[in-house]
Amino acid sequence: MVNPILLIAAGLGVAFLLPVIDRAGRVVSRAVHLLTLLFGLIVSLRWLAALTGGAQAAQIITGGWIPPIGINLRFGPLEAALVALANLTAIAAALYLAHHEEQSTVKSLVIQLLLVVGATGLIMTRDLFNTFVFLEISGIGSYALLAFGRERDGLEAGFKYMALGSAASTFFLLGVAFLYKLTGTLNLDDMVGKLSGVTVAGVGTVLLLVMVGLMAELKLFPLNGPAIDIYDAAEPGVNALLVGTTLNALMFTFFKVMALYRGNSWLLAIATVGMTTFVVSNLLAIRQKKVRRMLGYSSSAQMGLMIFLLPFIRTDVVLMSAMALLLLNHTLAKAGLLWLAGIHGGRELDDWRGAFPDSIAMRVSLAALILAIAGLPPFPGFWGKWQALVGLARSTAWPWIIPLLVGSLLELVYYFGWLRRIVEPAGAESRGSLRTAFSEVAGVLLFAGLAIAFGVRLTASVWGGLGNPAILLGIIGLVLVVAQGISQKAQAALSVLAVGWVILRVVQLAHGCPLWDVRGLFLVVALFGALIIAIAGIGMPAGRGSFWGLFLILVGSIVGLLTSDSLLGFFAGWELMTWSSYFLVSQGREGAKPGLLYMLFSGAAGFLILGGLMAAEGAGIDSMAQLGQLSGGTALAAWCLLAAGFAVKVASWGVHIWAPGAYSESPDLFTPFLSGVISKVPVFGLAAVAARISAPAFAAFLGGIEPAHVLAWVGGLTAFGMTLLAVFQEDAKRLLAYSSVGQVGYIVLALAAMTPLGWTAGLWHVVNHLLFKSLLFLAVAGVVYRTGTRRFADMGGLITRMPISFVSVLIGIIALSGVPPLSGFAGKWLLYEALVDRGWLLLTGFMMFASAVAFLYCFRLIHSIFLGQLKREHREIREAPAPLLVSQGLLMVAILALSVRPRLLLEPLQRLVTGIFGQPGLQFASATKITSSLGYFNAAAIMTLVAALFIVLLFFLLFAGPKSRKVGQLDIVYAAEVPPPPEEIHYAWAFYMPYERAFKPILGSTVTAFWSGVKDVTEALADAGRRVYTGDAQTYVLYTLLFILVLAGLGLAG
Amino acid sequence: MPLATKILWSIVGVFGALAYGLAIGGVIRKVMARIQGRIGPPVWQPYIDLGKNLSLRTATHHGVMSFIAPIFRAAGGIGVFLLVPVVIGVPALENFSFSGDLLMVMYFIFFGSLGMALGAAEAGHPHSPIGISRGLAQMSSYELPFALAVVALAAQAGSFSIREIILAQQGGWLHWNLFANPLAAAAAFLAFLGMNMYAPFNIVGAPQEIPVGPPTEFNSQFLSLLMVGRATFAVAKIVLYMDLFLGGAHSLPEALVKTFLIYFWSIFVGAVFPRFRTEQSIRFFLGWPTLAGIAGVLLVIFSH
Amino acid sequence: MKTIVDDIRTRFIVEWEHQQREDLRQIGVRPGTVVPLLGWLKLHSPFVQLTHMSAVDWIEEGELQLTYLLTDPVGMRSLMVCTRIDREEATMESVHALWPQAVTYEQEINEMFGICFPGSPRQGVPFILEGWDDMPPMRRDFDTVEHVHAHHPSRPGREHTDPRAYIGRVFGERGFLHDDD
Amino acid sequence: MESKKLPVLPVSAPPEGSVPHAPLGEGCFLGETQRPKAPKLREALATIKNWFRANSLWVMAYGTGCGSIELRPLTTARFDMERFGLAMRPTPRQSNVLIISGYLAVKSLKRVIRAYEQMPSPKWVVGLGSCTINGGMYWDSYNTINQLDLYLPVDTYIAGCMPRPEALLAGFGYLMEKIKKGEANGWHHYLENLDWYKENQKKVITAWDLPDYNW
Repeated sequence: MVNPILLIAAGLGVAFLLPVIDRAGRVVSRAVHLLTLLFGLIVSLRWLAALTGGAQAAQIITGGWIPPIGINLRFGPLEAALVALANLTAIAAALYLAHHEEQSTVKSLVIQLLLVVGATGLIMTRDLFNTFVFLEISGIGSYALLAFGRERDGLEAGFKYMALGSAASTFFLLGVAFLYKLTGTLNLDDMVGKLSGVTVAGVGTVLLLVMVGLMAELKLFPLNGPAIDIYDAAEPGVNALLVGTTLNALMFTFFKVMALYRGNSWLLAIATVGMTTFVVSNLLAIRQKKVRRMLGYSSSAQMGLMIFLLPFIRTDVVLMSAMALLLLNHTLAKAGLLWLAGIHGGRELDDWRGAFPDSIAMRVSLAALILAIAGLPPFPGFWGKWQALVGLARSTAWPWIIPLLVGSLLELVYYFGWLRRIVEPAGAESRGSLRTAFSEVAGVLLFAGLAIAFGVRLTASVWGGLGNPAILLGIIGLVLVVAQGISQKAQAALSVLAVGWVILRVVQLAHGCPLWDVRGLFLVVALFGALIIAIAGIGMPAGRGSFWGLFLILVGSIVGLLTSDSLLGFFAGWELMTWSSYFLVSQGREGAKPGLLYMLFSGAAGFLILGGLMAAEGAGIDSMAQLGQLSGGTALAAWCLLAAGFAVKVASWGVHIWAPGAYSESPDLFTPFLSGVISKVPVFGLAAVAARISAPAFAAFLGGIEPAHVLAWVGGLTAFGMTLLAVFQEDAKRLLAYSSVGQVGYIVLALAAMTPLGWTAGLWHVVNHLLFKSLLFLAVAGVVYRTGTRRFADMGGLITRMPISFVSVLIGIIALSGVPPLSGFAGKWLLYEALVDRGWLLLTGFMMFASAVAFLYCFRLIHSIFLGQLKREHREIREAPAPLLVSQGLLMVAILALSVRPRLLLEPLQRLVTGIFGQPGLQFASATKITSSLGYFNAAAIMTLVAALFIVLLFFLLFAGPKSRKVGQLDIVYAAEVPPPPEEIHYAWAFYMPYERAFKPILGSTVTAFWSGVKDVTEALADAGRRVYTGDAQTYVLYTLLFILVLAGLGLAG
Repeated sequence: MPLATKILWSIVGVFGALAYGLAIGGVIRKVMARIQGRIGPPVWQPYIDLGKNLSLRTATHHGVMSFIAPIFRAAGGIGVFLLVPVVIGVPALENFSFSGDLLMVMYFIFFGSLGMALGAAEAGHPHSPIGISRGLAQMSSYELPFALAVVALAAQAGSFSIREIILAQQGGWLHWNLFANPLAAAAAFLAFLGMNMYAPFNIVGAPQEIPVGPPTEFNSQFLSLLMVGRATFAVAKIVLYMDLFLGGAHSLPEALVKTFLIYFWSIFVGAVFPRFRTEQSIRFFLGWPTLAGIAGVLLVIFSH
Repeated sequence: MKTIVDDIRTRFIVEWEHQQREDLRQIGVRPGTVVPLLGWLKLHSPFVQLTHMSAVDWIEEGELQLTYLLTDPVGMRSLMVCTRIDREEATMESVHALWPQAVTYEQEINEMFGICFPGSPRQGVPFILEGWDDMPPMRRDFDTVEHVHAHHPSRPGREHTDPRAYIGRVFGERGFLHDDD
Repeated sequence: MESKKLPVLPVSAPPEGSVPHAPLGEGCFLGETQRPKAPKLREALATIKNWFRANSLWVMAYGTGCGSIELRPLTTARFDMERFGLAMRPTPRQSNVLIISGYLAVKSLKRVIRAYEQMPSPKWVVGLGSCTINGGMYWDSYNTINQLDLYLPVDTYIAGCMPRPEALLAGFGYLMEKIKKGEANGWHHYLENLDWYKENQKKVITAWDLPDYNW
């Protein structure tokens, strides 16, 4: 094994020789430079392999002196990993920088090497003064590198940066000197022991000096002004290199120095500074219009987060791995993003609209890295954050979770604000194409690839290995995303095969070990829904090129979520689902902005759920099966947080504003899935997660009001409010969007009843809603595809042109409205019986009212599209594509089957609820008659009755009167006038005007006003905060002083 | 009772309901005429109209949906009638009420309206959808007090079965829900005005505005079927109200008297009021009737 | 009333004027004066409303008279602006820019008298006479009886009398409209 | 006298945003215009059916001339036509009787024909007042027809200018008797002699933009 000291030696040696070698040509010097870095990478990786294999960490003693007198270096697994990362970044950075004129000189090469050496030294050394030396090497290297830039702003920023860096080093050196005075040693390990014996009054001040020095170097809030200017002004490639080398090394140094800080007040001070930096930097980043500046804030925030975790590592080793994951994640993502920023060249956020229109690899990398840094799965940052949160939850420091989650949400806001521009359709002004040189983008691709690979590996480890269908679906999806050559229809066909295969596989699995019942039900719902969409996709284009790949990832994540038994697996699937569906929503023509709103609310929901899960984790519970063990206040908190999160995700009244846009603007083929399946996942959460938390635990909540009753009213209000809003929509998909949200409200309400009958109602509706709403959305998708419009006023009379779609919508609305004899009636019947059974009488009445209101929009939907007057331009329109009709046919068959024989589903549901509640909700009196404690109905008898009446009356109509003749479309009674053209007499606009007038008092836009108020306040805060950074060096000095005072107050208090 | 006999009886029942429904229609016209100081048509005029419409020589329709819409309408009316027990204790006159409870009846009511709406809309005349939009709007709003009343009754009787609800009212007229829960009854009887669509709630057909509303384009045998549906549906509604609020009936004459009284509640109101605007009608039902319904439900909650 | 007309006289050439009733005054102007005058009246006088527009065929003088009836809705009085245009070259400037409702009057006058209002919408679009292929029926040289005989045959056996002759026979030469009979 | 043509006028463009009316006739969505066949007059149960028809006459609520003012009193308490089974219907699809109440302008004639043809057979036309018989006092108007029965088959004329409501009721009584006897077959005559009627109609309605038969 190579001695690690050689890493430093070789670096230094080559660095000094490079100018000489350069005489032989730039190619040679570059090759040598790269070879040196490669050497470093290989050596450190081999060490890493050996060390993780159980080898002893290397202790290097320099100059033959034994520590503490001599300087010693340590090369353990952490060190090896960090050094490898530094070398890797440096290689990629070198490749990238070679394409940038001012950085392609031999001087630059030398300094790049020096930076790596400095970082390696900082990482390995155990000596404080030695630390200072390497700090200076790194510092000088970075100033020099930044100074190569030719822009005036860059130079000015570089100077300020240098000034701050020097001041920081001075603080550090002063502190070290005093420490030496106090303890008589410079060796870190030695000093820790000796310091505990020192009781001199000034020791706190000394420690403060060291800390301020390091914190200033790490650019924590509010000392990060110059650093952020640097991000904005300097070449991004240089910053990427600094992130991978110096910044990581500094972080590690801080980690090492942490051993000196013993008192709780120190730990609190560090945590406070770290968390403040995290939250404030993220807040300020929201209002940034410049990408690089935003990335700078993000770096500060990430550093803050890691610093925040440092004090807790002492008490919980789990946090160590959290820290490592976060650091890895940050390096990969931030370096990659900085390179991307350099390659793209867009400085303003708005320059990024439809970035990299012709390179899917770059787009995927960009998206993956943004997701990674935003802390979403499957990327390492997610797992890091999870572990950090678990660590916090299990300690007394759990209140820190709240700012951590708030900060993370803010992080989502600006990263997805950026992503919103990127996912917009490419226009003429879209920039960024894959340049000819592969080497420039190699780093980006490498880092993105690494992030994805780590992600897949980590996810697989939670979801039961790479062979898990969920993981495989995800991988196929990833391949499809990248594989741009395959036509959309072929991709859809492949998706059919993939989903079909998963269905078979799940069936096989079910044979071996019985799936947990609720989970099995939702699995069937999800996979059937996915299959339907994929089949329909063979017939019509959907979204953009990466639709099907993302769709498979989405399906995979849902499968993973549903099959995972651990809370972590559930939440990972949840977040995966969130972002993959975000991309799909954004693929609609106008989908970018609604997509952002969707993502933000989903993100907020995610963090609420995370909070709930953390409450459980804090009690030492990490699998769903154990959730029942929760009790007392923890159970209440967990239940409330989870329920609130799921309620946001189902777009309950009050937080529904994301739903209409997301549903209506998402690609037409995706909306059925969004409505039929994705909206059911939070329902699954309620049924499988929240409901497992034992109900008696919070009977005394709010003076006797059950939380479940509150949830029921939330569901009921949603059902009513959304139904009412659906009535007034002028856009077919928007109408169905509101309707979807309302229908899920019924489900929430039914589940909240927590009775066998209520659950039967809720779960029946889950299946039924999937069937009829997918059917409706698919039929509308076909109509939109053919007519090119979603507005009711632009359609009409299509029944003659699209009869099968008409039948689909007809069956859909009958099933929706609950009119017998179709399956919707069973749903309504179950719901009302359940509610009366539960004693929620007023709710029952209002739900009956809501169902009656639903008729209004049902009729409007079918009338405005299919009935009334056919437009002139639609006279030659064709029926929807065949695969779309096949999908609809499957759904119709399913609806009819459930209508004639509700027992097909009700019987399994009875087994299910019996398993949960110990008793069934329904009895089966005869083969077809279904009875509950309150009532009964006989679906087959009603169906027969209707059919018999229908046939008799049809015969009457055909034979009792004269032969009827069909007349032309405009041959109507129009006051004996010749009617005007169909466009003028198709009554479709403002269809329920009197209704709107009647409901005016309660139809205010208070909800929208509230949320835009929230947005305004946040932005105003961020705006005010942004002014902190004046760009003036004097103010920065003032901040430094204030910072020291505050820190002293916090740290010395104990 | 064997199924064949049952079917035979129900056919008789349906024709009986049709005859009764048409006769009631005739009586209404007579009553309205007398109120206006006219002689009025003979009571059997609706039968003649029905016969006339069936003896026409030509008929027109506008497409499949407009062809089968009257079937929906009539099937809806007859179906609802067949699901409501007319005379309790006489199996022949309890119809098919064993196939579905009160909820089934409530939702079957929509069957005819929905089908009719579809057919009328296909006919392409703008008055049809205007009428339907008014009708649906009004329907949804009177549904609220009616639903609250139904919930109150069901909770009171502990069952959604109409038979059970009737049985719970036995033992003297003070046990009728009309008196046992007067608030719910008030809500339901106000909703009944909307259901029957006489003035002031005749906004669907609104003469002088959208002359006949939805059925503008229907003629000949289609119109006859609509008349059949309307007549049977009217009977089904009043029988349902009798079962829910007036303790059902034990004999046919009793049923006739009770249903006649229920129906004439809306006729007499209709004779003296002018028409509401659509939004006034909606606001009306969401006002006092709804409050009465809520009070009725609360009465049940707090008295049990 | 008088003051308004005086005011008009200071700005426009008024050819004649006549006080029809206490609240109704007629003034006659040249065709070219009409539109500026009406515009001025609408902007600067209480006569802001165009109540009516009509035409009379003065066949003997080879002229068509156009009358614009303006009303002062506050003072409850009216002003008639009359003008005569040539019968053969019957063209008049449109006032629909001042009063949108003039479009319908102009359409009808166009149909009935054959006066053309260039620029006015719906000129030449049938108003009452769908498919009319004869001369404008309100021109006095249009022979109604001849038209009726050509288009609407009478029922055999029906006798027609010339109204003028009939009235003369029954009421004497002066007709029956005179009160002193 | 030399007839003068209208000056050729520039037709201004329609206001922006308005949809020009669909051309009638072909492509106007009126459907295929089928030439109706006159059914056989003989039918089963004719007596009963005619009794039904006669006792449930639904009148098209449509007024063409000054005579329609005489229709209104029929619904009042004084005359009360409802006692004879007569009722007003606002839609031709459900009406059986069309009353031409007085003079009939050419422009109205076109609408009347359309309404008449939309009524289901058997249907009856009542000519009310002298104008429908021979032009009445408007015989020399440039724009009114003189003989209704050239264009529509009239089953009953009620003479007078104007006839009083009593006369109208008497006319209806006459029509009902005629229907009961099976003699009121104007609708049949119309179908059998459709060409003749159409020719007459097209003679006066020069801007003929209707299909040859509206159902």
